[in-house]
Formats: sequence, structure tokens, C-alpha cells
Amino acid sequence: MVSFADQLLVLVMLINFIMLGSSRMAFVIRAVAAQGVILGIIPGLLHPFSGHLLAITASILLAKGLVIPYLLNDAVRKAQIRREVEPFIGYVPTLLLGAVFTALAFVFAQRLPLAPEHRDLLFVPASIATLMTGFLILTTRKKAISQVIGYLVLENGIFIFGLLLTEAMPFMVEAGALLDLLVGIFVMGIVINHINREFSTVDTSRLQTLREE
Amino acid sequence: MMMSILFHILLLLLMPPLLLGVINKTKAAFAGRLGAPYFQPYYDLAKLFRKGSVFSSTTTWIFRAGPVVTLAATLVAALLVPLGNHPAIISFNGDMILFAYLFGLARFFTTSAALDTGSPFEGMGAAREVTFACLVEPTLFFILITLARMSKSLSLTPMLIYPSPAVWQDAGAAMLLLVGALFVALLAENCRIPFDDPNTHLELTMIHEVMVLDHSGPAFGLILYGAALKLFVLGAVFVNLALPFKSGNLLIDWIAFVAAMLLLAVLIGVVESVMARLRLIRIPQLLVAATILSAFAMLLIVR
Amino acid sequence: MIHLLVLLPLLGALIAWLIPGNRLRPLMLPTIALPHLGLSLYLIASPTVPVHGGWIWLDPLGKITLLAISSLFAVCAVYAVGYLAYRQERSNRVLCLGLLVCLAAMSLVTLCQHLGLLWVAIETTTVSMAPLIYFNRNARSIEATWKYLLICSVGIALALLGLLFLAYATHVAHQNATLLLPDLLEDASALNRGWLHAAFIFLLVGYGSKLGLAPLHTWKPDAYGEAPGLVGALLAGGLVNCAFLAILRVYQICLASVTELLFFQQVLVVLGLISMAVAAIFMARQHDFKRMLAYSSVEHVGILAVGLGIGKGALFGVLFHLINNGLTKGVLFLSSGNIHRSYGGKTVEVVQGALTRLPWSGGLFLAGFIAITGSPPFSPFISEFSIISSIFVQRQYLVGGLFLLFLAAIFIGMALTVLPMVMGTPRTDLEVTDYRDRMLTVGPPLVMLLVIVWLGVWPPEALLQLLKDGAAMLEVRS
Amino acid sequence: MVFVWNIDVDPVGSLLWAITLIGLSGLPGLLLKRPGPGQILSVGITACAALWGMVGALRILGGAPATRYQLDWPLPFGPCELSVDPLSALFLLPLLLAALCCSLYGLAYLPAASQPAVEKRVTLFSGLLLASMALVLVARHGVLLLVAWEIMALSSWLLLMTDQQSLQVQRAGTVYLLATHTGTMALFVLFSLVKGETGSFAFPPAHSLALGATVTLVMLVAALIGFGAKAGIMPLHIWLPGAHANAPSHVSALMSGIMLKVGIYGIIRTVSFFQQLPVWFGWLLLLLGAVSAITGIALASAQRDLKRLLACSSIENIGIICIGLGMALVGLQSGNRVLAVLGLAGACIHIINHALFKPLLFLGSGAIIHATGTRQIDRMGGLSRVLPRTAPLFLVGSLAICGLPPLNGFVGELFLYFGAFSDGMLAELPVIGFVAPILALVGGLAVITFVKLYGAIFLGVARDPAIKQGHEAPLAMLLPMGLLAGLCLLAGIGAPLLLQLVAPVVIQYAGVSPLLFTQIAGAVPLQQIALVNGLLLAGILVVWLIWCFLVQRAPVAASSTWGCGYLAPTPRMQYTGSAFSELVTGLISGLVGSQGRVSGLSGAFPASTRFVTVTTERILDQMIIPSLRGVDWCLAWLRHLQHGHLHLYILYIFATLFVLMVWSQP
Repeated sequence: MVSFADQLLVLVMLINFIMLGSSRMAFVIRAVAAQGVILGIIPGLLHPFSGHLLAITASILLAKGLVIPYLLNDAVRKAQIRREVEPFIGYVPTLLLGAVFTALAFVFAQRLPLAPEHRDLLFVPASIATLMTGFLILTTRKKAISQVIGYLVLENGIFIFGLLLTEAMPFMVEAGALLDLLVGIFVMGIVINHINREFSTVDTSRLQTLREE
Repeated sequence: MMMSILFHILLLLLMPPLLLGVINKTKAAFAGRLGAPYFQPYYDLAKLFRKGSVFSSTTTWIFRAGPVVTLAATLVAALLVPLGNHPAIISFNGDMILFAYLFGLARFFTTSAALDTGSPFEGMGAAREVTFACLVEPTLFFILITLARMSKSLSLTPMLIYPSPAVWQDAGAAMLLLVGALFVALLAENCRIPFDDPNTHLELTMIHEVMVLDHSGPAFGLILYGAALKLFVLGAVFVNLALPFKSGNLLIDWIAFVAAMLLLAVLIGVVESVMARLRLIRIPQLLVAATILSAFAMLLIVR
Repeated sequence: MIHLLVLLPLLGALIAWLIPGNRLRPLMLPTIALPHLGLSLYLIASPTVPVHGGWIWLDPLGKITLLAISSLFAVCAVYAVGYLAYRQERSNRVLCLGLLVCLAAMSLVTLCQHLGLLWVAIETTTVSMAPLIYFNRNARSIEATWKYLLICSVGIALALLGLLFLAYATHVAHQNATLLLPDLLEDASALNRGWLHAAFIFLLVGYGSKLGLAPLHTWKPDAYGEAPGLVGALLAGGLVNCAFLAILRVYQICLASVTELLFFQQVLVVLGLISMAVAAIFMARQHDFKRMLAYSSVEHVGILAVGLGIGKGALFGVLFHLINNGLTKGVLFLSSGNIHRSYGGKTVEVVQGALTRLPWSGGLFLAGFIAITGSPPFSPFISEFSIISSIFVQRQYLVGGLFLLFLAAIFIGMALTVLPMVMGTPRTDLEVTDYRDRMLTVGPPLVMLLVIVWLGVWPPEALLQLLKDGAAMLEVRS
Repeated sequence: MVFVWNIDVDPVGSLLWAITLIGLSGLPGLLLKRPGPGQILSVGITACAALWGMVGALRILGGAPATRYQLDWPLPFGPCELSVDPLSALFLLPLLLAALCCSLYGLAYLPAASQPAVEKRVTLFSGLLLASMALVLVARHGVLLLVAWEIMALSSWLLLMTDQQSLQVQRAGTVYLLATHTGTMALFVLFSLVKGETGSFAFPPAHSLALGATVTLVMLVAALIGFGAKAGIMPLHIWLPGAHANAPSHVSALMSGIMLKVGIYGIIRTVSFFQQLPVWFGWLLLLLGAVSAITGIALASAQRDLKRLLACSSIENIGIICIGLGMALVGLQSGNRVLAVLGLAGACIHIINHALFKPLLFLGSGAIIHATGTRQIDRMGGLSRVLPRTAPLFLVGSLAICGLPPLNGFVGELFLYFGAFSDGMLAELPVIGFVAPILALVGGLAVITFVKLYGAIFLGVARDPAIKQGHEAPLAMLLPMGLLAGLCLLAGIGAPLLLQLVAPVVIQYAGVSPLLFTQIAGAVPLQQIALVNGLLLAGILVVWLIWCFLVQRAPVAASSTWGCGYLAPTPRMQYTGSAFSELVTGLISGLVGSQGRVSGLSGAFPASTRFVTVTTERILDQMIIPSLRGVDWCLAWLRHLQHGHLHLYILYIFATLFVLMVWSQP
């Protein structure tokens, strides 16, 4: 089962590339939802069945697969923005950067003092690669929604690492974290709406009146 | 001894105007004139003391106090100076500081009195007086400290009696520098040519004389007398330094001193005759040069 | 009893949400905040024991933070009544709700002994603060909110990763991952060095972006500048303290691990100094006094970090400074809020002669400026001097020299902004509002100022004992 | 607060009480609604406390034991000790005197009736200022001293800001605040190092510290910067002229007469900690003193603002004091006791003297400002008719500050000259001899400055008819001035008394036995000087009588001033103060930046034009401010880091993360 989870992580990394390379907003939202769903399934593959597990899986699937994509789509629709992602840096360079980061993630993971049972798994490199993808999206995309997506991918990367030690995080904390994440995204969604109302655009490059002369 | 002190005081009080007379006579001689008699300054003073006074209505008591305080301070300063080989009337360690500061006090009142009239010319003269005097002060103190160091004493009397032919032989260069600097200081302090021309007829170029324009009668007499006394006192210092002649005999020493003073007056007269008054902006340069000379003398001695 | 600290504000939040009247609702704030303060003081004074399997415990560090937060909030709550009475044009439902939720979350932060729970509480404060920054509802405030939200969220996410690293370090060490502080402290020495370093770095960067350590501080001037003064006070005195407590918790583990403390200390000192330098750079020629206060906050966070890194005698100063900075920032933000309201602007071009126009607020602002720059008889002097003297006692001349240099530069920069504001005569060519000093908007900061003087001249023994206990928890154990 | 008071017997206790009372004296006024009674009450309290404290200080100087009181401060800096030793008492004495004079003066200068709001503030903070200065002097604990020091700085700043609506005051206040606060940081270093070396913030006993060269260097330099900035030693004097000029006059008197000395006290106190001082420190202090004295008085001579002039002359006097201290330290280091005693005695005497004549002059300037409403010397003139009582008092102060006999200023300088001369004579450190010409030059410049000041203000006739010709100051202002002038005279004529006052301090800190002290100081001819002074006065009297006799014999006429033939002289043609000092300003233009601005004449019929000279501060205006501009330019470039681009902000976060991760790798 662990090896199957490993295969799924390859898929997660592929989705990273899709998000970096895609120019259409709706597609990217779908991709991040897919990534969320995959990540939601993985705990079920790793651990024996329990009520705790079920609750977690269900809530992740619900949040990342349904609620958040819906919120984002809703924001896109309400904002009536052009569908493009509008990067600061072109798609190809970001893709290349993503590839370099992914490669580096593998190299880096090799050098980490991992526990013996985690040595040969893809979890750590996938986690780092996803994290870096989130970072790339955050820093290279202009639209506020893209940045939310970047943040989500970042969270996903962290989540993958968290899969290594589900025991450490008791249910309450995990639920709390998830809830916080959800509320955070929710608030972001609201803010995007307001940004849109205020500026008639969600292009964050407009958001730079606050700076030092 | 008692006689000596009495003579000392009498010389102090009576001789100063004579110096002016000698200077003027020398200058007249250089100009090919007969000149006023040697005792003309005494006649002038006597006349002034008899005259009535005119006071400017803008003046206050400071104007009246000016000549009085100046003369009193100069008199007290005169008591601190040895004449030739004869010790000063009052002598104690550190009297040279008081000596210098008494002139400062005198200057404060002279210049204040000048400012009291509200006349632009007198203010101008006062400004020049204080400024040039300020530049002379360091020279004076360099000379004093060098002498103190040479004579290992802190009082004017031993300091000034100290120079002897032997000293001149040992430290001739330093002594020469000192004497030169002191002569410059002497001329500057007493407002003689090349610093100031007491006989000029244009107020704009004067220093001392323009300050006292408004004084009249007895007050002006006091001022003239005070100026002569100052010349006498500083001249005495100079003579002590420049002519290290000592016989030990009371009478010979007195005669030598008086002769030297008269000689000094002639020297000043010669200088005044052969030199032109410096441009005002050159004066500070000469004074600073004198300061440097004296500082150099000090370095030669302390090294 | 201890649960009430969290439940009481939550209950208040619920009631505030339900109250329909815009006038009545703000009264809910002091109604909750004052009992909360009383409760906090009671709990701080009484000995406490861990509950819930050690998850919840009010230890001295928590007590100090709770004291700072609760007292600041109480003052701000009273002020809010006066402030919101003046701003009836805008619904304050979200504001009251957010404030009370934030109080609950902040109280929870002080109680947590489980780092995961602590993370949750901190994330809650982040999220609940966001709508408050947006109170003014204009383009600038939405921009500030967005920047705040995104940067802090990214930071908090990185902190979560740091937590995972920490848990993984325990996992690697003994196959039994945990995030419970007592457990972590107990066998910290067994932790893998690499993971510990990574965890420390991620947590420091994560919470540091919340705290506002340079160069993670970029949201601060925007958020502080655009939020109402009241919210600014809570950001600077409340959230900063919470985030710093979180870093203290992490640092406790680092201390307990005893492996090469030098790295942790150096990182803290360097980041602290960078923060002070950044503050100095940006305070020079700062025209916007609220942004200036934000940079002052960056500076003081830097001071805290340097003090923590220096350790020993500075620890007392750090913990004391936590309280002092919070209260003094409260004075500054609340009075600057008044000035902002009265002049309708927050740049030095507009605000001149505040002492003439608003004698009380202007005076308070001036006094706050003098206090925050570390002058006696105000208490920040005591704490700053403790830190400085400790630096020099430990012969860290370079650090001390830079510290003083930055302090001087900051003082100059700040003075050149503050003094023209408060002195002189108000401009007559600008539109004036009818806002004037009032009891409810001047009283609270005044009370805070008096407290600062009290703490700076003759602080109560109990507080000093508490600070010493707290400092003892941060001593290097060898 | 655990004090064990022995009010009736203990002089230290009485001093502490006096300080407390003075500090609180402004409080009742705050609580009273009606202006007036509070001020009177405050003056009453201050006066009584000051007199009571002066008795205590005198008893300490007379040899009463220096009881130590402990203040149980709860803060973790250790217990604080308070004590008054002769050194403290020497500074406390003029402080209390100034408290007495200035508070009484304030009663008429800033009457509560006409300025109720300002008066309350000034009264409160004057009390605080006095008390905090006194606390600095009695504190025996670094942190307590720092607290008092900062309260002193702040309360004086607030006093300076009395007239905060004026731009000039704002600028002066800002510079002062910045200078004093940054100066205090040096003291942070100093006392931290004391703590580091001794383990406690309490002052180490005198001559007990024997430290490494580096630590000593840092401590001494820190003390020199921290205390020296307050004392106004060149080049740390930048704040001083503006601050002293713009405060209310009686506050200027306090700041200039007393507060600067508190800085000097700090230097002496710090120096006293060390067992062995490095030789360079004495020379450095000497050099700084000489520089301060010359540049200070040079600056003063060029000033056109009455109070700025007085302020600059304070720099000169501080310089003279530093010359004395430097001499003493050099003497101590080289084992030359004579130099040590003379230098220290000169410095101490000058400290007292300056605290007498400088407040006198500042109080006098207050009376002048009251009468004329301006501080511009060049617009005044002939005020001795308007202020017939102030004028002679001011003259006494002017003569004293020039160091002219028979006033007190001469006495302090005499000791320094003696040090210079005797050392030049004894040949060990002939370089000290240079002090004498320097002092002479300073004295000469001082005469220029004060003749200009006195002459331009009081003599002649009013230059500007536009300025108001007010009236003589009321008794409450004249009384303090009279007291100070009387003391100047007393101290000048009764110089041995002055020496006795400073004797305990000199004996202690020059490390000599009382016998040796009497021997060395006895060599200074105070009695003879007094004799000559008497002779001088007698001489003046005699000449005066002769003159009166001569004048009365002949007719006396009154006329207008002789205008050298010019027929229509106007008062504006008088030599102004600026004109008076123009000659010397030209000579020292390297030190004083004086720029003339004349708008050019053009055309066949040029319009009326103005010539304005502005005296600029070399260091502040031509060095510090331009360099700050340079710094500002660099910072402006760095400020682009806050550019408003969110995605780059996030990049900062990751960059930090990256750098720290790399750093953590061994």
C-alpha cells in the first residue's frame, strides 16, 4: 500500500508541473482540487482503518475537493476576470524552475537524516517539490486567486510531509489545522471579492500603493 | 633704601610724559624740524587739567569711569614692574598674571567708555583696540613664561632682573627673539607706528586716538597721562630685557635705567620716522608673527 | 477556571454578533475585557497546574504574555467604546466579533503547552485579525489586509512545516513523535541536530513573519498604517506578544537540547539586528506616523530577538520589554488614532501642532514616543537598559555597538517625524474635523502611560518575581 | 522606600530632603485651579529647601561625614546608594544657590497671572530639573544616575520647549533632544561596563578600578562622550547654543550655570573610579578643553543674539574647566602633585565661579529681553538708562566672566596660570606652559566679546527706534541678580574663602595630604592679590577724587557726541555689536562660519537693499547636517526595498529561509 501511495505522489508532482505550465485559471483550480483529493486519499492507504482516519479523509476530501474549488471558482466568476493566469515570469521559465526545484528536492531529500523506514519513499522529495511549486506560483503570478492557489499548493506540500507522522498530530490539532486553513482560504476569498469591488481587477500588481517613496 | 623707593615712585609718576616728548623730538629731528620742546607733554597735561569739560549727553557714568579706572589700573600695574636693577614696589609670585590682567581691566573700561558715546568712530577704534590687544596677549604670555622658565621664578622682579650679559651669551638667539617680540608688543600695545599713528588726522585710520575723541579737559588729560604711563611701564619691561646692564651701584643703575628709557624713546621715534603705518589688515599678521617668534623662543628654552 | 479565559471572550463574541444596535454593541467589549483582565490577574497571581494531560498550563512565560495581552486589551476595549461612538457611520459588528475572537485565541496561545495547539491558536489570531484591518473599507485597507493575510499565512504555513520537522525529529529520535512541550523539553537532548535546526529555522521564519522580524516584516507598515489605531495597538501589543511567545517555546526546546546553542543565539541576534537596522532605515524621513509606529514595532521585535539571543541578564529585560512594548505601543497607537481622526490624515504634512490642537492626545503621543525610545522614567528604559547592559557585560562589543547605533538612528528618525507633528501651530488651510479629545478616547491611553511610569519607577515585587521566574525558564541549562 | 532620616543632624539627610522638596515643589500648583498661589508656594518651598540644603552642603564641605543612604529599588539592578561627598557638595552648592535665585526670578519673569498655562509647566519642570540634577550628583549607582540623567535631559528639554510654537525653538529643541539622547547611549556603555567589571551597578570606591587597557579606553571614551556632550565640550557642543538661547532666561541660567557642570561632575566621578589612568586621557582632556575654550569664545564673539552669545561663552568656560581637569590628570599621572593640585583647584574654583556669573548674566539677559522684547544685540543700545539697576549688575557679570580682577573669574584662572607657569618653571612637562598663552588669548577674546555685549546693549543710544523701551525689572528679578553679583564680588575679594570651599575635593582627588595642599595652594598669592585689589580700588578712588576735583574747578558743558564733522548723525550710525566683532570674526573665520548676504545692486537707480550676516555653526551646519543628508540619500535608496510588490515580499521570506538553511549547515 505504501508503494501505491508512492505512485500517487508521482501524480501529485505531475500536477505541480501542470499548474506551473497551465495558462487557464479554471484548469489550475481543477488541478489543485485534484491534488487535494489525491492527498486526501493517501492517509487511507497508509494507515489501518479507524474512525479518526475516516473523519480526516472525509473532511480533507470535502474541503480540498469541493469547498475550496467552489470558493475559488465562485471568486473567479464574480470577479469576471479574464481567464488567464498572467504570470510575472513566463510559463516556460517557471516550468524550468519547477523542474530544477524538483530535481533539487530529490538531491536534498537524499541528504536528510530520515528515519530508516522513510528512506526510500517519495514523501519527502514530493513534499519539498510541492512546497517549492507553491512558492513559485506565489512569487510569479499576478492574480490574487493565483496566489491563493499557490498558498494551497504550499499547504499541500506541508501536508505531504505531515503524512509521515500522522501519529504526532492528534486529531484535534489536525482538525484545527484544517479548519484554520479552510477559514483562511475563505477569508481570502472574501478579500478577493472586495479587492475586485475596489479595483475592478484582482491583479495584485495593482496592489502597490502602500510602499515607501 | 627708602630714598630709592621714593625715587622709584617719583620716576614712575613723573617720567612718562618725557618719553612722549623725546619721541616727538626725534621725529621732528628726522623731519628736519625743530620740534616741540621735550617737556611739551607736561605743558599739554597742565593745560588740559585746567580746562573745562564737555560731556556728550548720551554718555553715562561708564564714560567718566573709563579714564579713571584705566589710569588706576595702569598705576597699580606700574607698581609691579622693576625699574632697571631696582625691584618693584610690590612683588610676589604670580604678579605677572595680575600685571597682564590689570591692562585687560583698563582696556575693558577704555573701550566701554568709547562705546558709551555712541559715536561710530569711537566704536570702531574700540573694536580695533580690543582685537589687536587680544592678539598681543599670547605674545606677552609666551614671553613671560619663557622668562619664568629661564629665571626659575614666578614674579616679574626676578624675571626681569634676571637677564644678564651671561644669559645673553648663553641663550642669545632666544633672547633676541623675545626682545623682538616684546618690541612688537610694546608698539602695538601703545598704539605706535606701524600699528597706529597717534598724530594722524583721519579718524578712520586711528585706533587709540579715535577712541578718546569725546573726552575733554581733565578726563583727556588722565587718558594722555595713562597712555604715557603705559608706554613707560611696558618700556621698562623692554629695557630690563634688552639691556642687561647691572652695576650693583644704586645711582649708576638709576642713571642707566633712565638713559635706557630715553634711548628707547629715541628708538621708537626712529621707528616711527622711518616706517609707515601698516594697512589695518596687515596688523594681525605682524602680531601673529610676533606670537610665533615668542613661541619659538619658548621652544628654544624648554627644549 | 482556566477555560474561562478562552470561553468568556468567545461567549462575548457570540453576544456581540447577536446584538443588533451599533451603539450598544461596543459596550460588550469592556464588559468582557474587564472581567477577563480580572480573571487573568487572579490566575497569574495564583499557582497553576497543568490540565488536560499537560496540554494546558499557565506557566510563568504564559503568565507574562497573558498579563501583557489582557491588560492591553482591557484598555483598548474601553477606548473602543469612545472610538466607535465617534465612528457610527460604519457597522462595528465584525470589528467587535473579531476583537473578541482574537482575545480568545490570544488567551489560548498563552495557555498552550502543545505546540500544535499553539499553532492553531496563532493561526486563529491571524485570521480573526484580517477583517479588523479592513475596518476602514477602502482601497488602501484592502491592499493592506491582503498583504497581511497572505504573508502571515505563508509564514504560518512554514511554521507548520517547522512543527512537522520538530515532530519528525522526535520520531527519528525515539519512534514516538510528539509536540507536547514538557515531553520535548525532557528529551530534547536526544533530538537530531539537523532536524532541530531545520525546525528552528522554519518556526523562526514562520512565526517571525507574524512577529515582524525583518526581512519578514513587509506586511507590517501596510497593515499598521491602514488599520484603526485600536487594531494597530492590538497588532503591535497583542499579536506580537503571541508570536514571540511561540518563538520562546521553540527556543526553550533549543535550549534544552544543549547542542550548539551558538547557532540559535547567533541567528536571533543577527535577525534582531537586521530588524533594528531596517527599522532605522525606514524610520528616517517617514512621513506617515502610523507606518513609523509599524517600523518602531519592527525595531522592538528586533530588540526582543537580540535580547533573547544574548541571554543571561538580558532575559529579564526581554520579558519585561514584552509587557512594556505592548503597553507603550498601546499609548502610541491609541493617541495616534485620535490624532488621525482629528486631522483626517496621518502624514506629517497634514498633522502639525498636535499639542495645540489636541493637548492630551498630542501630549500622550509625545510621551509615548519618549517612552518607546527608552527614556526613564518610563518602563521601556528599564527593559532596554537591561538588555544593553547585558550585551556589554558579556563583552559583545560589536553587537552592543550596532545595537546602540541603530537605537540612536531610530531615535533620530522618529524624533524628526514626531516632533514636527506635535509642536508648532496647526495648519489653518486644511479642513478640520470636529474631533476633539474626550474622556473615553484619552483616558485609556493615559491610564496605560501611568502604568508605564509606575512600572518604570517602582514596579511591584510580584511582577518582578514573575519575570524572574520566566527568565529562569529561558536560562541555558548545562 | 526605606530611608532612615536623621533630619536634625545629618547634612546628607537634609540635602536629600531638600532635593525631594524641590522636585515636588511644582506639584501643588498643578492641582490648584487658580494661577498664582501655586507659583508662590513653589518658590517658597524651593527657597527654603535650597537654603536648608546649602547649609548641609557647606557642612559636608566643612568635613561632616558623608552618610550613605540606601534606596531599596525593587528593580534587579541591586540596591542604590545615595550619598553626598565633598565632590557632590561642591556641585550641589551652586545648584541650590541657582535654585534659589532662578525660582525667585521666575516669579517675576514668568508671572502666573499673565501666563497661567506656561507657568505651571515651567514651575513643575524647573523643580524636576533641579531635583534630577541634584539626584545625579548624589546617586552612587549607575542606573539611578542614568534615570536621573534622563529626567534631567527631558525636563530641561520640556522647559526649552516652553515656547514650542516658534520654529527656532523647535529646531533648537530637536537638536538638543537628539544630542542628549544619543549622548546618553554612551553612558549606557559606561555603566554596563562598570557592571561587567565589578559585578554591580553601584559606583566602585574611588581609585579602585584597575582594568585592562581596552576596557579602560572604552569606558573613558564613553564617559567623555556621554558626559562631555552634556557639558558642551567641543565638538559635542552642537546642541548648546540653540538650547540655551531659546529657553526662558531663568531656565537658561540653570542649564548653563548648573547643568553643564553636571556633565563635568560625571567626568570627574568616572575618572575617580580608576586606580591608574592612561596618560593620554589627561592630555586629551587638556586638548579638548583648549579647543573648546578658544572656539567657544570665538563663536561667542561672532554672535548677534544675546543669549546665544552667552551660551557660546559657556562652551569657553567649560573649556577652561576642562583645561584645569586635564592639567590635574596629567599632573597625577606624571606624579607632579603641584600641577594636580593647581589644575584641580583651578577647575573647581572656576566651576563655582561660572555658576555665579553665568546665571547672573542669563538672568540679566532676561531683564533685557523683558524690557526690549528682542534678543538681537544690534538693535539695542543705551539700555543703561532704561535699566539703571540691571546695567551695573550685568557689568559685574561681564567683568567677572572676562576673568578681570578684582572679580571672582580671575581667581580660577589664576590657579590655572599658576599651574602652567610653575610647570613651565619646573621643567617636567614644559608643554603645559602653552596653557598660559592659550588662556591669555581666550581672555583677550572674552574682553572683546563682553565689551561688545555690554557696550552694544547698555551704552550709546538705542539703535532701532522700533524696539520697545521697557522698564526696569521688578524687585523679584533684581534681587537674585544682586545676590549673584554680590557673591561674584565677595568671591573675588575673598578668594581664600573660595579656596577653602574646594579644598576638601582637591585634597581627596589630587591625592595629597591637607598639609601638602596648604603648601601648594598657599603658594598662590591670594592674599597678595587681595591686597593689590584693595590697592586698585583705592587707586580708583584716589584718581576719581583727583578727577572730580579737576572737573569741578572748570566749567562743565553738555553737548552731543562729536561726529567728526558729520552734521546729521543718527543712532543707526553707531557701531553695532556685529561691527564691533567684525574684525575679530574675520580673523577667526576658519572657526566661525559667518556669511554676509547682500542682494546685489543693479541699474542706474538701485532699489534699497539689505545686507545680512548670518553666523553659522561650522560643525552643526557645515559638517553634521550635510553628512546626515548623505546618509539620508543612501537610506532613500535602501527604502526601495519596501516597494509594494507582494510576490517579492514572499520571495524575501523564502530567501531568508534559504540563507538560514545554508547557514545552519556546518
